[in-house]
Amino acid sequence: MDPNTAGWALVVALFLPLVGAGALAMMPSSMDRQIRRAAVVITGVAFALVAVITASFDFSRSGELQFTTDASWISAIDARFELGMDGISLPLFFLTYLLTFLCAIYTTKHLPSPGKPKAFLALMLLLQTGMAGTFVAFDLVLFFIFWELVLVPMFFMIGMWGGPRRDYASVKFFLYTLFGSIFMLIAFLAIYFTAGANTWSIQALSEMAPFGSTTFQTWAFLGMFLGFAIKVPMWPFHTWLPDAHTEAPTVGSVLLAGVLLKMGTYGFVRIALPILPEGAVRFAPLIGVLAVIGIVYGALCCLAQTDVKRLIAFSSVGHMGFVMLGIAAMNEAGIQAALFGNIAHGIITGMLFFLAGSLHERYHTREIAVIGGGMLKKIPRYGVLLTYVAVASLGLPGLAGFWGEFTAMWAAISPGLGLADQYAGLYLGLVVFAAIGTVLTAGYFLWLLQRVNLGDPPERWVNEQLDDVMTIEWVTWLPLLLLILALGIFPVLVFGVQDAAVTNLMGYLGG
Amino acid sequence: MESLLELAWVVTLLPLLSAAAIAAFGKQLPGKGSELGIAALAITWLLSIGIAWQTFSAGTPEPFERAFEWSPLGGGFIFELGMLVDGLTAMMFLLVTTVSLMVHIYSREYMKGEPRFTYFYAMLSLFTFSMLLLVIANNTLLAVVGWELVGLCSFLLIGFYWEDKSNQDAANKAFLTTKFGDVGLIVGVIVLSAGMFGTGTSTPFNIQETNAAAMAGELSTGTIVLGMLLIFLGCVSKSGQMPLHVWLPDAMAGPTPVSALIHAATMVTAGIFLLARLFPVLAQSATVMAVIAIVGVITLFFGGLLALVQDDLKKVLAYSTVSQLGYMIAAIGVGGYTASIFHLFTHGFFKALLFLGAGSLIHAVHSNNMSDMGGMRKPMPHTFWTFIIGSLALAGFPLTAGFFSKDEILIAGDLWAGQGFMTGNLVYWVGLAAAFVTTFYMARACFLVFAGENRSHHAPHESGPQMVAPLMLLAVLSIASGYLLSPFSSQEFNFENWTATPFVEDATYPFIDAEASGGGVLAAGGQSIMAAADGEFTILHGVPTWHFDLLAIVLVVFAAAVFLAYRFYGKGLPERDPTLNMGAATTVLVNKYGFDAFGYRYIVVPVRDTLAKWATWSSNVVIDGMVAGAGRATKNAAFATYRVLDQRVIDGGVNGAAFSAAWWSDRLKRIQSGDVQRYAGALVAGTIVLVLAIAAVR
Amino acid sequence: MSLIGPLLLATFLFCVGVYGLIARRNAVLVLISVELMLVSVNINLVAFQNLLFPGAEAVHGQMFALFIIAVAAAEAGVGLAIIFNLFRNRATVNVDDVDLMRW
Amino acid sequence: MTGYDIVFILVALLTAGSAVLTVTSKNLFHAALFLAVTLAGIAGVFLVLRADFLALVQLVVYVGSVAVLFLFGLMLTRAPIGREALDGQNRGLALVVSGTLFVVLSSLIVSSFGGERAAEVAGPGIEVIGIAIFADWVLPFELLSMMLLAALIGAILLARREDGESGEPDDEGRIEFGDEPSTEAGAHELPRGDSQPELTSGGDR
Repeated sequence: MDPNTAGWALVVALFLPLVGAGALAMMPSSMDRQIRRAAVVITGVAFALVAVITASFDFSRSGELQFTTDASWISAIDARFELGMDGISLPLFFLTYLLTFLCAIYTTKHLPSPGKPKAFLALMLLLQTGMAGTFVAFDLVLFFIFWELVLVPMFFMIGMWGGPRRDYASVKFFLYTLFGSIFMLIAFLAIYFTAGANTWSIQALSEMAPFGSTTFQTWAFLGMFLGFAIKVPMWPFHTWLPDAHTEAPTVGSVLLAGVLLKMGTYGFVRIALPILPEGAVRFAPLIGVLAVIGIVYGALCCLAQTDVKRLIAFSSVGHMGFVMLGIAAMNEAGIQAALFGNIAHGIITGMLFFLAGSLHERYHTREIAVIGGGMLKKIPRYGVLLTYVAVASLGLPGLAGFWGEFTAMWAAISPGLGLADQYAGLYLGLVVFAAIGTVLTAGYFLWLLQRVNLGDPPERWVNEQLDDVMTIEWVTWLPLLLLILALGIFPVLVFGVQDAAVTNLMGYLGG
Repeated sequence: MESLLELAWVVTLLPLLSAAAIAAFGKQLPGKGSELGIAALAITWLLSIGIAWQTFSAGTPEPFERAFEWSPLGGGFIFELGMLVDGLTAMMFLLVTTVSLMVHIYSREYMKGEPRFTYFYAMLSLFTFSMLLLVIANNTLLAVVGWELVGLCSFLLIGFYWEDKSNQDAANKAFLTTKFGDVGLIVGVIVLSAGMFGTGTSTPFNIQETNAAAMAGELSTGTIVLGMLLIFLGCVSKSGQMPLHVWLPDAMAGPTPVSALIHAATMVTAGIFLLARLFPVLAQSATVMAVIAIVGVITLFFGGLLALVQDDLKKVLAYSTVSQLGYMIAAIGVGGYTASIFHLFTHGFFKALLFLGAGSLIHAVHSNNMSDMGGMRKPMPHTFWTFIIGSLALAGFPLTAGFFSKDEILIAGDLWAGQGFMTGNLVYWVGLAAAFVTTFYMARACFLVFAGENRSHHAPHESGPQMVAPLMLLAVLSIASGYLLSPFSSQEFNFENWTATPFVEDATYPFIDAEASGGGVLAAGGQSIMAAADGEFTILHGVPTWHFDLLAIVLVVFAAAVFLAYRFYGKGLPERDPTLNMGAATTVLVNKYGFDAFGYRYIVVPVRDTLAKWATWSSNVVIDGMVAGAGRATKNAAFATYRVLDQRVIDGGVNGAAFSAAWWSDRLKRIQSGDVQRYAGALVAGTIVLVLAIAAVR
Repeated sequence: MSLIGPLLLATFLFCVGVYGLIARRNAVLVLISVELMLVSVNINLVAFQNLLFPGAEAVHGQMFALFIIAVAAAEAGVGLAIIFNLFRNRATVNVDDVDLMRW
Repeated sequence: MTGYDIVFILVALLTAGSAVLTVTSKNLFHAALFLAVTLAGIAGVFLVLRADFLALVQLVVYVGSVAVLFLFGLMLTRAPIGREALDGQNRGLALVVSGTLFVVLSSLIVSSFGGERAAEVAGPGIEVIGIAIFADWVLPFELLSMMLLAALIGAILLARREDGESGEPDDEGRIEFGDEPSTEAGAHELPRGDSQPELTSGGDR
């Protein structure tokens, strides 16, 4: 497949799940098994296609857009159907298809009440198109459509298959993120009219940047900041996340943590920074401060949690703080770190949510005190997996979590674009507090492991029949477990792919 | 023989492979995986000996560096995977693989029948790999990777018996305390590498480049002071320095071989190793060196005092480790590069010996407490003599390895004092005082364990050959290793030439004023003070000569301490060994009793019962309390943050927005009364307003 | 004659219509009030016809008034029909009883 | 002040007075009759303003048919009598709004047309109006007739009794008025099984 001409491959991969969702909707509800299998086949084919795309991606030119499509779309408002993929998009795109595929496999055996696999899987496929499209759309209008497309299926996933407080959580998730994206849309419009080039193309606008007055840049960036920061989520916009995660079904949590949150940071890197470089530089110290508050604060909140899933949700706040710290550094290493952290967090936290879901299915509770320890005795393989992923999440070198965190701190010590002259002391403080955040992170994970894994199981579970890791779970989890190790040992798998693209991006920022 | 150095990576990698192999199919093997670990370690040990010999025989070996790009980090910077093999690396290789191999062999018998035997071996191998990775790293980032991995292995092995809550707590405490120090290490490494950006290098973490840049004055003072102090914070926690030593005694919750390998010989020395690696950098700043020296001095003295009041044999050894690590740190702080790592080298052997000996005793009596032992000399003769040799070496008895290495440190302090630095005097005199303490508590331990009657409830018997053989080998090394740098060793091939890298040799102290100090040159370890040819202050080296004044003092200190210990803890002897007791009772007790009583009342009691207890108290209550208090406070802060700030304020704000919208709409909806006439009234009223507005405008 | 007289009369009638529209409960009376407002407009139209095209050929004002009369008649018919229907269904013609369109 | 003015003032006073009585009368029947008087007064105003044809139309259409229509309407709906029953609670609002409106409008009119005088010549004759209707205004006029037809049919359709209807008012009312629209949260609850998620909901079925 020639990456210069095979734009159709990307289009097919992108809309295959959408078509699949339609096909699933056509099947009669009574064909329960067939529906589940069909979803596996659809996501599997899509994943295979993406694997082929990845294989034929020209890594020597990863800074340039490949597999491009640029067709006229809504000519009245100059919106074009512009798709493409570079080194920044590729890992996220790949991750989306992998996670959805695994989720489809997982759903063949596990589906929370009230069942209805047809609706659930169709929504998941719809979600997939939305998520994947966000990462390859290079037209602001198209981007916005994919961005909003994601909300609806996730709203229903949480609202129908969620936990006891699902109504509250789903509405909160929907309204909060929608609230942010309105400001983002206003910023897009302001950019369109200020640039005055009758184009929504991200590439074209990036090349034109910087345009408009400093005031314009500041306000436009503020609008985007609200949209993206809520999605990330950055402190103090994070409160929808624990509720959504806690109530969402396992698959929803996995996709939410694995892909959805990444859309926010991707938006920052792809749109906000290159198009509004001056605004970005003005906001960078604020982003850095909020990010580090998020790191420390997320860790503190984790220490206070009694619910495993909620704990993992709050850990996301801290981890995404590291990602945002990388962005706040405004240099190549920082962007690299942010994007690596994105991927690593997607895999690790996605895996943690799988584990939390399975925990709930075994113990029928997620309260740490009720589980009471002894999991290493009761279900040893599961305990080992939990330890492994928790250790990866706390940023142990050799596993995926380390590179994003360390590189983010390393990048933040010498921020780019003139920030180092003005804010050297501030950034040093940020690095120190971020590093202290890693200790707190280690603290809550170890405490979790101690309370859940170690010791003897309490009496109520001693005679209970609890299954250790099942075949379907091995199948679903093994790719993620291997990826955690592989990315830890070979960070070049992501860093190398992104390198040229990030250099390219920094060119727009003038750094 | 360039080829052997090329193979240095095999030394590091082989334990990793064996760890993976043990984890994968160790359970199916007859030896449950232990044979895999031992075989792999034996190969790496032989390789290490080869590498050590090659570098040793080269005099001062040129560093051998091989690196390749592993990953770009953005901004044109590169993370290298590389190895730096010089005398220091080779020395650490030799130490780590030797102790590790001994522990592997020893554990076959010691850990027999444990349910997680295979897991234990996998972890031992993994730990060995991590430690060797730290040692071989050619850049600080790779060293950080190794550093964190040894921390994880330490955590997993301390918590090996995870059924007990106290062991879990100990493991968590160890990991978190060292992790706290790692904040310093990581930020320090970052600060140093940021300082390297100015040099235009693409590999800012490279150790050799960092050293070169520091010596060339390309790093700013701020970078050096901040970076090295932060890195030193990492060393403080990892190497058990005050006040972050608190985890180390608790870490004795792990199996004894683990204590021997990790908490005596290897991991805890990682901090000293790292400081030695970056010695040319820290030598640029008087502040950094002074801080290091003072922390070392405090630790070596107060850490030693703590050992006086322990009943748990392993804790005695643990506190002695703290104290000995203090010596090494202090030596670095007074420019005693060679002295420090020489003590690291010898201490690794004799402390591993002591721990394994303690393990042998514990294995026999099923208790860690010395009050449950006594009279072990006869049933366990091999354990006895090896343990005594270890104790002598630790106490610095002349002609043992500990004697040579510890004297190097004292002399380094003396020389530093000669340059007008207070810290030199401190190291010298406090070091001597602590030598007394060391001797006293080791003698006490020996008497309590081996003399007197058997107080245990078991019939003790000597351990099997797999445990005794490592003891014997380590006993030999506990004496022999000292002769690598002694008045007997070769002027050309000795420990100092071996481990002094070219950077260390060329390193200068820019803060020493040439005029004021009279043109003297500091020796890194040996006491040969030579005039500098060009007035530069270069770290030189040479073989030590006899210092009979110091020897005399050391001997007196030793004798006094042993004698005192004997007076108090050898009391059970008369029934078992009447002649010795008689002589002592008649000649010493009668003549010197008043002095003894005085010494007991005014020296020993205050020191042992008050000062040491105070130190224990301060460690257990104040510092540990601070650690625990910090933990509690953090936890409380966490709950407060979550419940009040997060759930009420921030989430309250979010929900408040929604609720206020609902509240307002509830009020506003009443306008929609369904009363058409009111609508009509409103319509007309609105029209009036419009009319008036238009009229007003016109 | 002064033009101000008819104009003020029209205004007065219109305001009386408004009053009735808002104040009366009976739907038929409300409809009557609407009629009052409509015819008051007619006075205006005729008065301005007189002012703008005195005795002329153009008859715009009267034409409009004529149309309004026709529309008003239609409106009265349909309105009353609706009121009958309402009365049959709800047994009341009070407009404040018919508030289904409230919150 | 001319004779026209005097006639106008008399007619206007009559009209205004009966208009006020129309909207304030306690008796429905009286209200409708006062409406007829008002409408007739307006026809008089038209005459004063020299719009003879319009005055006639006003009399024929309004007084002759619309007022009678209202009288029938009142009788058919059996409306009660008395102020409390006839006036709603919005009387105060009505008074304020209409009063303000009158003050505002009349002050504007006086300031704008205070000095204008109407022509005291004969208005357009009936033949002029006839020609105008069937020449210039023929299309709107036809549309108007269409509209009247539609209104006629619509009124019949609305007012006629449907099959099965008794013709008597349904006292209970077809629509339960007074009830709030049903918006309880419970209405949106999804049917759910037990709250425990099923482990293997697909494979074993």
